This record gives sequence, structure tokens and C-alpha cells, in this order.
Amino acid sequence: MTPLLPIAAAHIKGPYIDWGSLSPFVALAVGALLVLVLGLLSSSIARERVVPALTAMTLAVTIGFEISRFHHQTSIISGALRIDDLALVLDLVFSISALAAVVLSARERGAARAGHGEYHSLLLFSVFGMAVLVSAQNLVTLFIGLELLSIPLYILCASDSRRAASLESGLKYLVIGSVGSATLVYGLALIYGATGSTDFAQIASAITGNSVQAGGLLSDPLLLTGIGLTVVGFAFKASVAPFHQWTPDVYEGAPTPITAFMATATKAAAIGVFLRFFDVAVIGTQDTWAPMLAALATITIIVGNVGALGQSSMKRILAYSGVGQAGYMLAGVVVGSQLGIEATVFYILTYLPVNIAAFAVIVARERERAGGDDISALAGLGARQPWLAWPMTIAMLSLAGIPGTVGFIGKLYLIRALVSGAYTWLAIAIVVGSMISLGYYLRVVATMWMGSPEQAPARPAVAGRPAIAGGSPEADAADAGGWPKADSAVAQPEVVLVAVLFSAAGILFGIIPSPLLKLAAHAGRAITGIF
Amino acid sequence: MTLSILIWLPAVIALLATALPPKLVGRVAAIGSLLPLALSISFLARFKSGQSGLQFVTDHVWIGTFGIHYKLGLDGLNVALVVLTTVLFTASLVWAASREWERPRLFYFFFGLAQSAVLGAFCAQDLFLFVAFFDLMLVPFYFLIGMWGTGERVRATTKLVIYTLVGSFFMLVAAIATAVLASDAHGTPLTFVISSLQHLPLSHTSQDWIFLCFAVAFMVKMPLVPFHGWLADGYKAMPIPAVAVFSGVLSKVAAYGFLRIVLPLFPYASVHYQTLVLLISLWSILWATSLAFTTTNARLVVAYSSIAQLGFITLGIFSLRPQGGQGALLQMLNHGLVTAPLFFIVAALAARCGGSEDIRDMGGLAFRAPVLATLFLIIALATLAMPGSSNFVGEFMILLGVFKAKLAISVIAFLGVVGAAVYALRVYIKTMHNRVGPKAQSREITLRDGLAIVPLVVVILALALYPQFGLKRSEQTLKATMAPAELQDGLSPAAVAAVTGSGRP
Amino acid sequence: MAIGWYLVVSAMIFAIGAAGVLVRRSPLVILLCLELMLNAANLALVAFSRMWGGEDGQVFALIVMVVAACEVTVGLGLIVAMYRRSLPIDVDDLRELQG
Amino acid sequence: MAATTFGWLVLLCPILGTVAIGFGYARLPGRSPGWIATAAIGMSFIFAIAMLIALLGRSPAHRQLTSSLWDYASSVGVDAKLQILVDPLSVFMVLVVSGVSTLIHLYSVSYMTSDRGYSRYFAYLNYFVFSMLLLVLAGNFLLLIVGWAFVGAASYLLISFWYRRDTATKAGIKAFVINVVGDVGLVLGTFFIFTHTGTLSFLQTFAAAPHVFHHDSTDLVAGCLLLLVGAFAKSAQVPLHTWLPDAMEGPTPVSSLIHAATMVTAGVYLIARMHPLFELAPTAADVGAVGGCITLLIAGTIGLAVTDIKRVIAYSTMSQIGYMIMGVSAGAYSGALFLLMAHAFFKALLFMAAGSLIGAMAGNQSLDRMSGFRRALPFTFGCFVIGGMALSGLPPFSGWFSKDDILAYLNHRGGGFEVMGIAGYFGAILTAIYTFRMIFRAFLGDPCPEAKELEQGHIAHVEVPTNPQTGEAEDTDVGFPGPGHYIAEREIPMKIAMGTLAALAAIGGFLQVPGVDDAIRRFLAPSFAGSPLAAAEPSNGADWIGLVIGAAIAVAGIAVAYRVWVLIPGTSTRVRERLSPLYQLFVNKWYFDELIDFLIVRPVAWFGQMLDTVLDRVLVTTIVTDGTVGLVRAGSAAVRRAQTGFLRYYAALMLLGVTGVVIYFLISS
Repeated sequence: MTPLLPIAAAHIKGPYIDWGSLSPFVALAVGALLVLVLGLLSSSIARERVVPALTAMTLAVTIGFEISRFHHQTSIISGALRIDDLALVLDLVFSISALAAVVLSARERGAARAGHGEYHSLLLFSVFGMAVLVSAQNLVTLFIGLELLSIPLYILCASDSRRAASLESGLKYLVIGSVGSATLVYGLALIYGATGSTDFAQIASAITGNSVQAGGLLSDPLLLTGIGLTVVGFAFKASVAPFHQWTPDVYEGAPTPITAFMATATKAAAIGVFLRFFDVAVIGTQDTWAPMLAALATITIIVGNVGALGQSSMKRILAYSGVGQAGYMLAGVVVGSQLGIEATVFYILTYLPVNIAAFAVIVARERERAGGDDISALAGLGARQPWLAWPMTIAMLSLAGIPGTVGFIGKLYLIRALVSGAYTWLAIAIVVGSMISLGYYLRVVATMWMGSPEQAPARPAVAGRPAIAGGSPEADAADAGGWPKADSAVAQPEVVLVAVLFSAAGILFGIIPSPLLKLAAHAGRAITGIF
Repeated sequence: MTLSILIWLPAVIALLATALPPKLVGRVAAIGSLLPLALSISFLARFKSGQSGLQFVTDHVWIGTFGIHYKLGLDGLNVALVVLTTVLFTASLVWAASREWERPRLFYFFFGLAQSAVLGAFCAQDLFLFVAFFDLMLVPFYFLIGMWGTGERVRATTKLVIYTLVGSFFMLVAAIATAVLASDAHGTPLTFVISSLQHLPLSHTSQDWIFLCFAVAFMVKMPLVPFHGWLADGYKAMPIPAVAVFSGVLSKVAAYGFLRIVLPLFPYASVHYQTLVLLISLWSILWATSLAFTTTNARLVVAYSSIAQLGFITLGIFSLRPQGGQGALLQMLNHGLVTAPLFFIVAALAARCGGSEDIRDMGGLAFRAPVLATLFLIIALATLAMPGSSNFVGEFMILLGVFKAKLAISVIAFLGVVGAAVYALRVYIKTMHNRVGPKAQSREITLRDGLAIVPLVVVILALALYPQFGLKRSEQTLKATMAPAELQDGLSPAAVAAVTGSGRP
Repeated sequence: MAIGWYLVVSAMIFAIGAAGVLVRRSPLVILLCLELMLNAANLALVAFSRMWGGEDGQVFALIVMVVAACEVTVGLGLIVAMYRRSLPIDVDDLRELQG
Repeated sequence: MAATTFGWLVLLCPILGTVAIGFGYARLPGRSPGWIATAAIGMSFIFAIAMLIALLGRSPAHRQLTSSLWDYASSVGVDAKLQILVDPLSVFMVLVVSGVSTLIHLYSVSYMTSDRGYSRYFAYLNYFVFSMLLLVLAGNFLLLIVGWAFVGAASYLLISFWYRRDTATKAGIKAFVINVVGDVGLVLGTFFIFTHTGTLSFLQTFAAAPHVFHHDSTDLVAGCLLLLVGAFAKSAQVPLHTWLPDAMEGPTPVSSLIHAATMVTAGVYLIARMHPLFELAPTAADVGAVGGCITLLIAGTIGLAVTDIKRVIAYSTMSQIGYMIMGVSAGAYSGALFLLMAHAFFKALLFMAAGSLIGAMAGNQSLDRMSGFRRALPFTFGCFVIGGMALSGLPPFSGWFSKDDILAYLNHRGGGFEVMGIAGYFGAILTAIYTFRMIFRAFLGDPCPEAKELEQGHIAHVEVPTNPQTGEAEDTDVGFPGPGHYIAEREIPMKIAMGTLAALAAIGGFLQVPGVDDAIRRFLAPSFAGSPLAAAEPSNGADWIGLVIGAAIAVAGIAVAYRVWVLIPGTSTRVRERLSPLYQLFVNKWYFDELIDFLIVRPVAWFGQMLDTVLDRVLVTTIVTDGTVGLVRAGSAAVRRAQTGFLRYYAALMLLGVTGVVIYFLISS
């Protein structure tokens, strides 16, 4: 017996596996499975305490691995996946927002209802899918990643199965999503058919290579149709107009932590794959798809920002604003230059913290009162719960692109990329979008600090007594002057913690953007290394 | 003692003050604001008048990848304005400290933040830094108006912020375009430092559209017609200390922007659009003047008068003649000094007329309030730029500049001078003179208000005796600033000499 | 036999599936139609892989089938859950979220 | 000490007075503010004399001194220092201003006693004197404009001194605005000149002018005409005169000081000061002369018709200044300035006397109510008669020498100027008539009730003081104007002031008797050195002929007045009926107010309305603001409507999008 083993080892030569580069994936997969198993335990402690803790740990470990892998570009699994800085930076985004989601889910009914084990492991699997998606170098892995990302989310959206809205959002997401992925896969099929390869690099060379000889693929209908269908598939995931319509409904219906996760991670993943696919695989046909994407970006910016204006549900507002933001990011993709990629990645990085912070505040409000996601629930928050009001304020200002916040630098980067990419008109579109967006961002801030307009009491300031700020009854009940004790804020410290941390990051990186800029630069170089 | 200290001190003080019990915050903030005041005066004292270049320069790299620097500096254009800022903020804080405010900590925090932002905007020598501060100024005012304002305050503040940000978003694009196009055109690394950009002229076509973006941003801020939509509501809603500094200082940032950025960087466009801008300013002057003597709201009279004044300032700048520029700079100083106390006085009047700011409710207030009446009279006469006031010297030089550039426009602009006399006296007579108004009770000005107003009046009188104070420091820098445009305008070999002389920052 | 015909057929199937998604109101049938769409893609994939003579296409097709199965499972799960909530099994009645 | 030092001291005293009174208003007891103010002006008069002596100590060639304290506004080509110019002209003006002012202050000390604004009044009055002195001492255009505007402001403050009367405040703002128009003219004129000479200082400008301007060059003419606008506005010349009659709302001493003796003559001073420029731009000078001529006629005719005693004197002031402007524009500098001085004496005197009358009438100013004060107010009567005779130019009073000096010069100069000379003589008849109309109606005839009461020895008092213009009750709880008036007969200070002036009015003329002593001309000569017009004085013979004619005309005029108002009392009404259209024209002041209202005020108001409604409301608000907002609103509504919630609808839209995209790519393939 014993002597056989070495022989076997000698004979069965497994392929070399670069565990180091694979480590993030491994960590996620193992963590997800462990969590799933633990979730089966009967002890409630295990389910309600250990499972989230373990999930968080998994993500932490993953983050650790990801950071450790910086600056070693490797492609693994025989070129199916490429672990480079772009992928890693985006993976960081996913993991962090997942971490935030886990923390926010701590008291989530949905989690309890779906069973903590399933809930959390699905979350992890979704992250896993994203990780695969953004490092995919191959149509197949790309598709796998996409589905691995989506299917868990369908379930998570519906996880709060007592609420009809949750189920509805799940089903809507599923159906529309499936249509989307069907379209995508059909597109991929056509591309494969046109180029005869599923590998990005080969596709790219096929396109450009042929073009050198006989004008070939650049105007090959098969290829272009394929690209078109792919555009739609990705656009759907990134909720780019006119494929955005699932977004508001699903965001509103889904449990808020999941919404937060989707709003940041999913969007990042979709934009990431946009970068990978369009700025690498089919970069040759840029002249064809760039105008299309530019048009889509413009439409998205307008539709998203305009749509958010009249909303009353905070989740819907953020959903629409997310649509608009997707438009901005897409603009970065359009440029197609390294600068554009950097700008896009950087914008994603700036988008992550403030959005999480905003959703955290919504989570807190939802648990304090019914209909907590309605904007009216924020009335007078500034007086009663500054620890929630400030993060929300910062988030809104940053999304609006006010100086002193990361959003401002993000816009700077995008516009700079667009201008030098000769897309100044798109920059103007972004600016116009931001102007419109002020309409609702400021409305939120005003509701928190100044009460709603119609409640504003008219009192002569000249009499020395200015009108009371925050016209809502709660605000008036709150003691005049000074900070009121943040009573119910301490009720859920972890949520407040998330809100404060992420919004603080939003300010910090607004003043000292260099670290994020470095990340973005690395990510950008990662891709240009391929060209 | 670097400029950074001066800039950030107010915010820091305000932040520290939030640790105090609400009762004390106001007084501490007011007293604390004396520090930046003293600091700015020390800078003024150490300022060397003779030279045109920057002094007390602070220069650190902020965002290396974009060549964005945290560069601050003083020169003839901004040294006086910096002092003006500290003076007015101190006055407003003194005025505010004697009153009760809801949530005082927050109030004074935003006030300090505002001061820091304004000082930053004045000192910034980097295009992007300027834009950042320019927008940042808005945030505290958004809250100041929205939380402590009166009447339709939320609508007003939202309107104001959106209007202004619309402008400054365009400016953001323009600023970035300036730097990017400049670096592309000359193959130099990307930089936002103004002094460096000065040596990287842009093509005429890009100058044109970039100029327009900047112009819109600045004209909204001032505001000039037709970008004044926010003005009436905004001014009516602002709490008095906020409105005092807003029209006293913030509007100047825009005018200053023209001198600091537009004229040196886009000389071609400045000349190209000279007539247009002059006409817009003229339109604003006439429009504001005519409204100022039709409206019955005392506060609005002041508001419109300041539009007219900013119209004059813009006229001076876009005369593209050194006299006009000097006049404009002096006038910025003067206008700031008169408009702030005017708002305090409007508040005092309203307090004597049952809180109503409608001049139909006022009248005959002078009887038991000779001091108030005298202060008001002095300020009113200064506002209408009566010869003998420093304001007159400002307008004199502005109109002289315009006279040299476009005779007809200056002649029409004089209508504004006459109109000023009408509305200023009208509001003075209708409030202080005539029969006692329905709600009016004549009371002498309180010591607390006097504490805010009297020093400003003293400064006004001092300047009236010695306007040269405002002129001598700015002369060299201003010549250098105007030179490229003058050169572009194809006149004055002196300008040629100046521009070659001002080659090195 | 030219690749074109395969494409035509797959395109038709895709179209039929899409049409089904649009016209049918029962989630079950919609799921079936989604299956159709995916399988249209499969057909195309297989045809192409025949054309190019590699195994990538087949592998892809297999994976697509697996994925399709997953989606359907999830879909059915949702439908069951809705049935448990005794919610109407009709997509047109799912209009709580809108605007 | 140098003359300039005294010049600065002359300026210093009144401003110190203002400050002292201003700060001490609450503490100073009784009449002390008045005394302080009087002392201040008296001091500056003394310093003025010192300045005169110091100046006379220098050789005629070196009698133009400048002195500057510090840079006022000197940058980028503008070179304005805080600079005074001391030369015979300015010294002459300073003497007249400070001298007359001292007396009028003295008069006011008692006249204003009962007024609650006592100290405010004297603060203003001192401030005015300071401004006037600054005006005449200014060494460059900028400072001149400053003084110019300061006197305007002071005049505004004093006109609306009784600020509870809206008639007073209206008159005040009217005066101020018209004066601002004048300032604007001055500033624009300065621009025209400065852009060529490149300096603001007077002496340098005059030195440079001949080299930079060719004779009658357009810019110079434009500049001088604009200077004339300033001069006309300040000196109440047609058509910018309408503020002066209303200015009579102010206390009577104010009318006497500002609106008779000093400020209103600033225009004359300006033209005299700018004579080198005007001589280079004869066109402008001629316009000035014609304007003055027209004014003296129009004002004289109105003076015949109005019945408010102060307004009669006001119009007479206008017409007298008309003479001066005409003269100074035509080149009769010394004559015009001589008349300026004489006029200061007798017109101030007349106003004081009128004030005393009004006091006796308990604030009523209408000639129709007055009569027969001869016995009640002998002293006032005497003063009034002396003033009247001087005004109408009877020999040997000051008015005779001065006015006829001008007219003689005009006739001598010829070239169309005789026409003005003749017009001047016609004006002289009018002057005599309206002057003695006043005297006869107020003092002769049988006494009116107030006069009778006064003969009994106590002043009439009305129980409800009313505004003489509108007749509405005064706002007595505040007490402007003071309840009681003091009249010359009872008050020593008033008596002194009036007596002195009466003496001056009587003998002042002998300062310049043609052929005997040409004191004024010789003294002023250095200021007008090198001016051909100044040199071209008529011969003494011509002068004397002119004087004789003048005297005759004056006598004739008085005779007419005597016949109309004393011999055959009904005449005036009959004349009125016969020439009713003419009378209407005069009594309505030639409809100038209506004209200006129609030509300027209404259009401006309309323009303002238009600007506001059309441009602002419609264009800006509606189109720009609302338009954009509406667009965005519509968009958001559309987006939300598209968000139906129908799953299949979403799918449909999505597939629609798919087809769209695919079609795009197929097309571009």
C-alpha cells in the first residue's frame, strides 16, 4: 500500500495550480460552504451569531488575500481568469460592500426568514460570482461569473418572503434578469461564431488581426450583432437606461442591506465587465460601439436623474440616482483610454462608501418606524439623530459632487478623462445630470435639517429669533439648541457605525484622494498592460 | 505665519466652539474671529506694495496625478479683499453673538466654515483649488439660509444653491478643460496652477467657450441680469449676518474671479466678449436701479443696489483699462463695507417697526434715534457713491476706464449713478423722515448693534479720507493682470512692457 | 449545410421565446419561454462550434443548460413561495412596486 | 505762515465745529451750539483775512499757490491729491462765503432758538460752510467735485431740515437729485478733459489745455458743456432750476445762506475758475451766456407773478445769477464776481428781512396776507428797502455798480452780446418792479391783523401750526418747526447781522468804482492773467454810460411798481385780467415742472416698469427659470409614468431596446 502512493503521485500529474492567485476565490468558496453548513446547526447562537461572524471573517480574509495579491498579474486556470490589479480593486469593492451588507443584515428579518446560513452563503457566492466576472478572460467564465452573481441575488431579493413586495421584486428581477442573460448569452454565441474563439485575447486579435488583412471583422454583422446583444446584457446588469426599469422596483422591494449590496457591488461588477470586455476584447471595434455607449450613457444620465426627482421612497431615489451614476461610469468606459478606465474605477471607488452610508441610514430609519424608507421619515433627523443625519448629508453632497467630498474628485477625474478623450460634450452631459440631481439630493438634505418646505414657519430673523430649523413635529419636540442626545441612534450601533465610517471615508478621501487615485492608476495600468 | 493658518483658523475656532455650552458659543466665536482679523491685518501690514507678483506663497502638491497644487498667495488683487472678508465676518459675528439662535453650535460652525471657504477662494492660486473653494462656500450658506432663514427659506436656499452650482459645474468643466487643453497644446505635464497656465495660452476657439462657462458661473454668483433669478428670494430669506457677508464678500469672489482667472488666462475671449459683458453689466445696472426704487422692501432695496454695484464693478473690469480695473477693485472693497452695515441697519429698522421690512410701515424713525439716523445717512450717502466717499473714487475710476473703452456705455451707465441717488435717499427718507409710520416706534440704536455697525462706519470714513489706501497696493498687480487683454486689444505699448515685465510670477 | 439555417432557426426560437415572455401572464409559462431563449443560444453555440470545430461551443452550451436549470429552479421556488403567501400567480398583478 | 496754511485752517474750523456740535448734541445747553458754530465760522473768516494778507504779501505774479496733504487717489494715470489752490479768485470766494456765513450764523443763533433741532441745524450749517469752502479752495477736479457734492448734500439736509413735512423731504430729494445730475455733468466733463490732458490738477490742466486742444475742439466743447450742466444745476439756471423755489422749504436763514448768498453762485465760480478752458471753447461759453440770459428773463417774469415772499426772492436770485453766468461766460469776470459779492450781501439781507417778516406773520409767507408792516417792523423795513434798492440797482448801492458793470462789458464786447446786454436792461426793469412790489405790498398800505398785533407789542401765534405749502397741520409732537419765531425787532444778534449786511449792501459797491478804484478787478487780475477777454474791459467812459442807463432803468421800474401797487391799487388785477394767458404762464412758472415730469420722470418710470415686467418677469423668470424647471418636471413625470410596474411591460421595453441597439450595430456594420 504505502509505496503505491508515491507512484500514484508520480503517475497522476495534476495541473499546476497557482493557489496564491486563486486564494481569494478559494477563501470565498470555502467560507460560503462553511457558512451554509453552519447554518444547518440547530443552536440559534450558531445561526444568528456565528454565521454572520464567520461570513464577516471570510470576507475579511478575502480582502486580506486580495490586498496581498496586488502587483502580481497572473492569469490562472489556463487563462480563463486573470488576477490583475483591476480585478483585485474591484474585488475589494465587492468584499467591502458585502461586509457592510453583512453588518447591516445583523437584525434583518429577511436573513432570519431565509435562514442565516443560506442568506449569508448566498451573499458570499454572489461575491464569488462577481470576482469571477471581473477577472474573466473568456466568454464562458464571463457567463458563469454573471450567473453566479445573479442567481443568488434573485433569491436574496425575495428572501424576506413574508413581504409580498420582496417576492415581487425577486420574481421581477429573475424574469427580467433571465431575459437579460439570455440576450447576453445569445450575443456571446454570435461573437464566438464570428471570431471562433471564446478567449478575450484571441477575440481581440481575431478582430484586429483580420482587419489588417482584409478589412474583415470590423464590420462583420455577426460580430457586431453579438456585441450589440452583449451591450444589452451588461447594460441590464449595470441598470443602464433603457434597460434600467427593474432597478427601482427591485431596489425598493428587496431587503435594504441587499439593496445596498446590489447598488454598489453589482453595479461595480457590471461596469468592471464593461471595461474588461469592451476595452480589451472588442476594443478594435471601438469606433462602432463608442458612439452607442455614449448615447446610452447620456440617456441614462438624463433618465436616472430626472426620474429620481419626484420620488418619495428613499430607496427609489437612490435607485434612480444609481441609474444616473451608472451613466457617469459608462461615460468613462466610452473613452476607452487608460485614463478612462482609471476614471471609471476611481468613480466606482468614490461611489461605494457614500452609497453604503446612505443605505445604512435608511436601514436604521426603517427599523425605527414603519415606512422608514420614505423621505418623510428623515424629517428633522438633523435635530434628533445627528449621527444618522450627518452621514446621509455627506452621502448626498458627495453624490451631488460637492467639493470636500470624494464625489467631487470623482467627477473631476471623469471630466478630465472625457475632455482629453475628445468627449467634452459627454462631460457637459454629466454636468447637466449633476445639476438635475441637485434637485433631489438637496431635497433630502433639506428634509433632514430644515423640515419640509411647506412646514417652514415664517418668522422675522431680524427680531433676533430665527425660525426653528427642521419644521417637522419631531424636530420641534427635540430640545432647541445644541445637539439633542442621539437617543435611538444607539439602538443599533452597528448600523450607525457603518454609516459614520463610510461617510467619514467619503470626506477623508475627498480631502486626501491620493490613495484611491493610486489604486485607480494601478487598475488602469493592469488593463493597458494587455494592449 | 502661513496663509493656511489664516484660512483654516475660522473653521477650527468654530469647531472648538462647538464644545462649549450653547450660551457661550456666540461670544466665543465673535471674540475668536478677532484672531483671523488680526492675522489678516498683519499680512496687510507686511505686504509689499511695489511688486506685482505673489507674496506669502504656500505651495504644496495636492493631487499629484493632475498637477493640482494647494497653492495660496496674496497679491494686489486679493490682499484687500482678504482683510475685507475678515472684517465683515467679525462684524457679522459680533452682530449675531448678541442674539439668540436655534442650535447655536451648528450656526457658528457653519459660519466659521463659510469664512474659511471664502478666504480660501480669495487666496487660492490654483484653478482647481479655486473652483473647490468657490463651491464649498455654498454649503454652509445652504444650511445657514435653510435652517435659520425666514419665510420661504427652504425654497430660497435650494434655488440659490442650484443656480450657483449650475454655474460652477460649468466652471468645473471649463477649469479642467483649461488645464487639459493647455497641457495637450503645449505638450507640458498637466497643471492647474494659475501662474503656470498663464504661460500656456489656449487656442481662440477653446478660449471662447471656456470663457463663457466661467462668465456664467461668476455672473450667477454676483448676480448679474439675467442670472439673478435666485436673488430676491435668497436675500429675503437669509438671516441678517449671512446676508451681510453674502452680499458683502461672496459676490466679490465672482468679480475677483474675473480678474484672477478670466482676464489673464483668456485675454482673447475677454476682448472678444468685452462688449457683450459690458452690455450685460449695463443692463444689470439699469434693471437693478429701476427695481430698487420701485420695491418697498427695505432689504430688497439693498439687494438690488448691490446688483447695480456689481454691475459697475464688472463694467470696470471689462473696460479692460487699468483705471477701470483699479476702480473695480476699490469698489469691491467699498461696496462690501457699505452693504453689510446697511443690512444690519435694515434689521434695526425692522426691529423698530414690528419686524416688518416694508418701508411703508416705517417713517419718522430719526426723531429719537439721531445716532442711528446719522450712521444710516453716512452709509446711504456712501452707497450712492457721493463724491467724497471712497465709493465715488471707485465709480469715478470705473467710469473713466469705461469712458476710455466705450464712451456710449459709460454715458448710459451714469444713469445708474443718478438712480442710486434716488433710491438711496428714497429709502432713507421713507424710513427715517416724514411722518411716523404706522408700526414705527423711534428707538435709539442698541449698543450691541452699534458694536457691529460703528466700526464699519469708521472704516468707511477713513477710506473716504484716504482712498489711496485701496489703490496703491493693487496697482502693480492690476497692470500685470490687465496687460494681456490690453495687448490683445491692440493698444498701449505700456501694456506690452507690463506683460513682458510680469512674465515671471 | 450552411450555418445560416441554424442561425435562422435559433433566431426564430429566440424570438418565439421573447414573444412568449411578452404575451403570457403566468410566471410558469414565462419561465418556459426563458428556457426557449436560452436554448436558442445553445443551438447557435453548438452550430458554431461545429463550424469552427472546437469544443468550446459545446462546453459553453452545457454550462448554459446548467445555468438555465438553476434559474428555473429559483423561479419555481419563488412561485411556490408566492403560492404559499396565496398571492396571485399572475405577473400582471405584481404591481405593488411601481412609479 | 504761508497763505496755504491759512487755507487749510479755514477748512479746519467749520469741520471742527460740526464735529464738536455733532458729538455734543446731547450735552450742549441752550444756545451754545449756535455760538460754537458762529465762532467756528468767524475763525475761518479771520483766517481767510489772514490768507488774504499773506497773499497780498506776494508779488502779483506769484499769487497762485497750491498745497497738498496726501495722495487722495493717484494710480494708473489718475493723479488726485488732497490739494488746495490759493489764488485771488479762491481767496475772494472764501472771504465772501465765510464773511456772509458768519453773519447768517449769528442771525440763526436767535432765529432758530425755539427749534428742537437746534444743534443739528448748526452742525449741518457748519458742514455746509466747510463744503462750500472746500469747493472754492479745491485744487483739482476731483476735490472740486467732492466739494460740489458736499454742498449739494448739505443743501439737501437743510432743505429737508423739518423732515416731518413731506413737502420738505420732497423738495430735498428733488434738489439733491438735480444736483447729482449736475455732478454727473461735472464728472463727465472732467473725463472729456482728463482723457486729453492726463491730469486732474487745475493749474496743470490749464497749462496743458492750449497744447492738447485746438481751438473749439469737439471734445473740449463737449467737456465744457458738461461742466455747464454742473454749473446750471447748482446755480439753478434754466432748465435745471426747478429745485430752487422748492428749496424754500428750508428754514429762512438757510435760504439766505445757501440759496442766495453762497452755494447757488458756485456755478459762477466754476465758470470763472475754468475760464481758460471756456475761452478755448467759445461755443460752450456762448451757450452759457445765452442760458444765463434766458434764465434772468424767465425768472424775472415769474418773480412778478408768485406771491410767496420767499419764492419771489428765490426767483430774483435765479435771475441775478443769470446775470452773473451771462457775464462770466461772456468774459466779464471781475464784473460777475463783483455782482456775486454784492448779491451775497443784499440777497442775504433780503432773506433775513423776509425771515423776520415771516416770524411776525407766524410762519405765513404769502404776500396776499401781508401789508402795512412799516410801523410794526421799522428796522426790518429799513433793511428790506436798502436790500431792495441794491437789488434793483439804484445808485449808489452795490447792485448798481456790479450789475451794470457786466452789462456795460457785454455792450462793449459786441458781436451779438449787445442783445444780451439789452435783455439784461429789460431784466433790470423786471427786477425793480418785482422787488418793490414786495416792498409796497408787505410794508405799505394799512396794517394786516398780525401787523396791528405787533404794534400792540406781541407776536402773533397760530394755535395750530400748519405747513404754509399744503396747509396740513404740523407734526407738533416732534415739534418741527419750532413753535415760536423770533423777529429782528426783538433780537440783538439778528439786528447785528442784518445791520452789517445792510451797510455792506449800501456801500459795498464802492469797492469797484470805474476809474476811481478798480479794487476787485486789480485784485483778481492774477487769476485771469493771460485771458484776452479779461483784458478787453470797456473804457471808464463806457462804464459810466452803462451805469447811468442802469440807474435810469431802475428808477423807471420802481416808478412802475409805485404806480401799480400804491397810486392805483386795482391796477395789478386789471393787468392780470388783460394779460391772463401770460399771467398763467408766469404764475405756473412756465410749466417747467410739468415739462420735466413729462419729458424725463414719466419715461424713466415707464422704462423701469418695462424693464421689470417685460425683461424680468417674462423673459428671465418665465422663459429661463420656469421653462427649465417645467422641462425637467415633465421629464420626471414621463419617466415615472413609464415605470408602470408591469413586468411584461418592462420586458417589452427591454426587448425594444435590444432591437434598437442591434439595428444600430447592423446599420453601422
